[in-house]
Amino acid sequence: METNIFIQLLGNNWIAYTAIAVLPLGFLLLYALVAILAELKVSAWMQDRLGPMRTGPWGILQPLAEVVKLLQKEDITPDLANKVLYNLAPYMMFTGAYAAVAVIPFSQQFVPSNINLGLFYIFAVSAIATIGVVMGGWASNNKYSLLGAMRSVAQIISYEIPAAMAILATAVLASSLNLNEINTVQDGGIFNWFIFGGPGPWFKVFVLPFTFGLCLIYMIASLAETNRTPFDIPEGESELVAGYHTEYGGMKFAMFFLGEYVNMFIVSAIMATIFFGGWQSPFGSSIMSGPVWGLFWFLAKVGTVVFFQIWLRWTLPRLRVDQLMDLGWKYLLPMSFICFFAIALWKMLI
Amino acid sequence: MQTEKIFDTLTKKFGNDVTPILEAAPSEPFILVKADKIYDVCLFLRDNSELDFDYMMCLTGVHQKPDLGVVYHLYSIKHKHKIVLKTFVSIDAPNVPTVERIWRSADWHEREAWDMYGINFEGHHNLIRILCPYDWEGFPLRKDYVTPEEYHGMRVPY
Amino acid sequence: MAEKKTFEMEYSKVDTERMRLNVGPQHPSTHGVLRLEVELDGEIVTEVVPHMGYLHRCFEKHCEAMTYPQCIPYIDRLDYISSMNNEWPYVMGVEKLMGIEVPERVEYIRVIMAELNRIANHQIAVATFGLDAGAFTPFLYYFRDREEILAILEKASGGRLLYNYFWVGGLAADVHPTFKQECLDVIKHIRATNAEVTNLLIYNKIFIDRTANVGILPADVAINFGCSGPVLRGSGFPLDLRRAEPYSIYDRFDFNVVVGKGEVGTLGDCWDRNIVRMGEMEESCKIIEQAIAQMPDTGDVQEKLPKKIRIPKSEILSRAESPKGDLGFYIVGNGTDKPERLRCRATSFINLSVLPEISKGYMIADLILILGSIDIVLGEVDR
Amino acid sequence: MGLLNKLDDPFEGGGVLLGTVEDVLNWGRSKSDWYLHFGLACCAIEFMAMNASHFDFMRFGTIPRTSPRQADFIMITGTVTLKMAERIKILWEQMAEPKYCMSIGSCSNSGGPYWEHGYHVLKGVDRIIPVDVYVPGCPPRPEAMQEGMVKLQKMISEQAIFNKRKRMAEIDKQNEIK
Repeated sequence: METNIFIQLLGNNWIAYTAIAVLPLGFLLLYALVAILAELKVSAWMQDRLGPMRTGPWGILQPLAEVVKLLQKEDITPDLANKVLYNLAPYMMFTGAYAAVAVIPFSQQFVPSNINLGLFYIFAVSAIATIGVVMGGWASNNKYSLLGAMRSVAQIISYEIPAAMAILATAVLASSLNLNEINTVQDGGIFNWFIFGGPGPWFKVFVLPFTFGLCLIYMIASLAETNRTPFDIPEGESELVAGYHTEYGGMKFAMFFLGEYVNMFIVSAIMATIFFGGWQSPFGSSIMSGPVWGLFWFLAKVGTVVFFQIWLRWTLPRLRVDQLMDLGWKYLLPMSFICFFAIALWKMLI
Repeated sequence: MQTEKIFDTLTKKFGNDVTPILEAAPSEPFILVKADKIYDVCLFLRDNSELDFDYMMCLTGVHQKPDLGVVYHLYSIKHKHKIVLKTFVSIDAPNVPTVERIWRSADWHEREAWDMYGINFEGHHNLIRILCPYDWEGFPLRKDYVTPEEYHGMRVPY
Repeated sequence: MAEKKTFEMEYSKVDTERMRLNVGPQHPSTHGVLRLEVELDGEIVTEVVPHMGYLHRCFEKHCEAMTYPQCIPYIDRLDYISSMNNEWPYVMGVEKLMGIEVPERVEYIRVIMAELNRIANHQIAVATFGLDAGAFTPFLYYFRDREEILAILEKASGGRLLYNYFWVGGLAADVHPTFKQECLDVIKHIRATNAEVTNLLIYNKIFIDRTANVGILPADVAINFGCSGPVLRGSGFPLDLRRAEPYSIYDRFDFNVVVGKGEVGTLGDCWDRNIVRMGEMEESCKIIEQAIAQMPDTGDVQEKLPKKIRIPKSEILSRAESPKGDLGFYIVGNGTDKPERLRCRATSFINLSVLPEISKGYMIADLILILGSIDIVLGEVDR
Repeated sequence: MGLLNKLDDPFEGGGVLLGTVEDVLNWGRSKSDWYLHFGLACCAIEFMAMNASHFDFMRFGTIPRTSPRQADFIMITGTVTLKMAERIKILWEQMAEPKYCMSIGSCSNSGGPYWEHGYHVLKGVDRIIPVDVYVPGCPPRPEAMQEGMVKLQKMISEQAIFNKRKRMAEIDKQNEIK
């Protein structure tokens, strides 16, 4: 079945493909603006403040002002930096994040690229962002940047494994790596989502703790992968000034910033897709479902997860680098193995 | 222990090297020590079990014309008594033995006294400037100090 | 066994380089303009060399050129977070040298002001310590409450931060009529926020993991380094000048000397130093309550003084317990109206000297926390 | 301002369109000011208080940045000593154009109470870097700092981008006549 509305409408030609490529880009830029505003406003409300108030009504134009400002900033390349890598790194980071959008099912009628190896593809391309971080940190020729980049790589690689286990478990439940397929399987209301064990008979309650645990593990791992508090040690302000992007300013810094927020979107989208039914309506396939409702549900779920990430950021202290590794390797990894094993067993039994 | 008694113990031990000066209140009584004996006196004060001065409150450099001096304020946490030692050296050869090995807190105090008065603490492991820049000239708290006109191309006076 | 040995030998051949990192003077968590030269082996700190003097404002030189009352504003600017507590030992020393007694009402107001200021100081200390650990929100909670304390101090003295309120022989001005009630109100808020922060931050698992067993300072080392205040009491040694040598009217109040107990880690770690500050806020609240109950409603706030304050040829080391610890002023008079020598026994300066000793072998993230737990103010370190 | 300086002459005459573009660019710069997270002395504490909930500096669209590369303006909050002055100059040079400077407090304006005997105090930060806004006070109240911020935003929003030299020449002319 063709799942892409543009190909249905415009036919299988280059106009359709351009639209498919550009639309998510536009959406991501818009999303980044909203997310930045949300970050500013949510943090402010949590801290008894108002947040930006003077740029447009209630400061809603604030992100726009930031963009206009960043466009005008001088383009600095430090004298001792490795010029090629230094200039390439921010775009690398954004490219990695943007490429991952290709397989995200926004709605049942809009999956930019409905490939069968969707989950696998996401893991492959999201690693590109890591390379961008290392390139930036190393090429800046700054000790803080280097430390931040090293920490970031160690962290992302360590947490990739529990995250992958969590995702694979859902692939086992859905018997597919295609993200749209995974979504389709979770049809039929909130209790058929994979966080509640997916569709199945009543005795799926036995598998429920494991799917729930996997969701938690993925949540934690995704925080670490996007360098959010409590795992923001690569850019921990109090230690490493600004971490790997210490030497970046102006538009290049904006690209890093954008890359980070898009990464947040990607992990939240994956989470929404594989655990919370993606574009599926929580009331089953008959009530409030359809392509537009699907988009709404998907974005609502992603928004909730992003909000949760922002919430955590302004609540928790930061971990130390060795404690972070401890958590990743000694707790999350064994637990994800156990959960994965239990789910595989369950899938074999029914 | 009473201040007089501490002074007695010290005079018995060190004889002419120390001179107790009991001033009328409110000024605190102090004991004048010859500069080259200050290490021995301090070590005795710390290690004698009856005196037991384990806490150095303050080490101050002073410039009372014409001499430079060092004032030691010591305190015993166990016995709750205190004592003030003073030593004076000539401004031409301001050499005082370090007490850094007796109380670690003396380390930075002595560096500060060197920085501000140019008192040379013999035997200090790292006697460099602490507050002023490392290439600063002159000793600011001496009474005859003249503010420099310029430092690294920046005008200093208002 | 043999295999393992060869591996170790191979590993030891790996050439690793130590990195010298410059932390500061512009760094978000050096609490000002301290510069730390850190030698790193990977993430492990092998050596710390503090360089200070980036805020050396020639305090002692100024005081030699100022009359005794003129010195007080400069003293405010030493430890600019707890100005009231700074003024106190100086004013007390000058009063002792002049041989004057201040009225009882003045003593009570001084105690209340100093304790309020102590709370404000500890709030900043705990808040910035949380900030160093990455927790941003408690910082703002404390600053919100601090504004209320500052409002009281401002009403009395006219300044939000630097007060010039304790004068020789009394106070700059009498307190406002609603002073007592406002103090009692603010204490309620302080206690509520403290309870909230205790839940949100102090017993947070991540926070305990970060701060317990980090930067352990044994009591004997602390004494040898001359440490005082929460740094020394965090190591379990109950030296508090308010109790050890009661000055002013502190012998009239019932309060505890809070010491670290090694509750969640080793005695004398960062968490202990921090919890001492939390405990002292509560004790200060108690002292304020008692002082308000005992304080006479009317009375003079300024003793009769000669027109020019002169101090005879005499000297004193006047000490008081500031929030950072044992703060002393060595005042030497020479018969004129200007001091011959005024030396500040700066608590932060002495407490900071212990940093290289206790931060070796920890990670760079811990170094920042250890520095935060010592609670230095650069104005006092560099003077 | 890098690229924009090259636009100086081709757009001679300006006109409505360029005026509007200039307004938008100025609006962006004035409403989004990231400051360098940097404190020197007493004023830094009031500065912290201003950042906190009660005064909420972020209302003006400011965000603290810890790296000078990302900062738009620097606030010199406190006494500048000779030892620190060289570092401040380096920080200023590391910041990307367009950049602004606010001098907070008497000490950084003129040396403040340390003007007379301060052998180690720089009497005014404007001896080493250009200052846009001076805020007096020792320390200034948070409201005063916010007033300084408003002044800075006003200054930025009236800046000339296009035909800069021409306009500056006009201003010079006017001053000459006076």
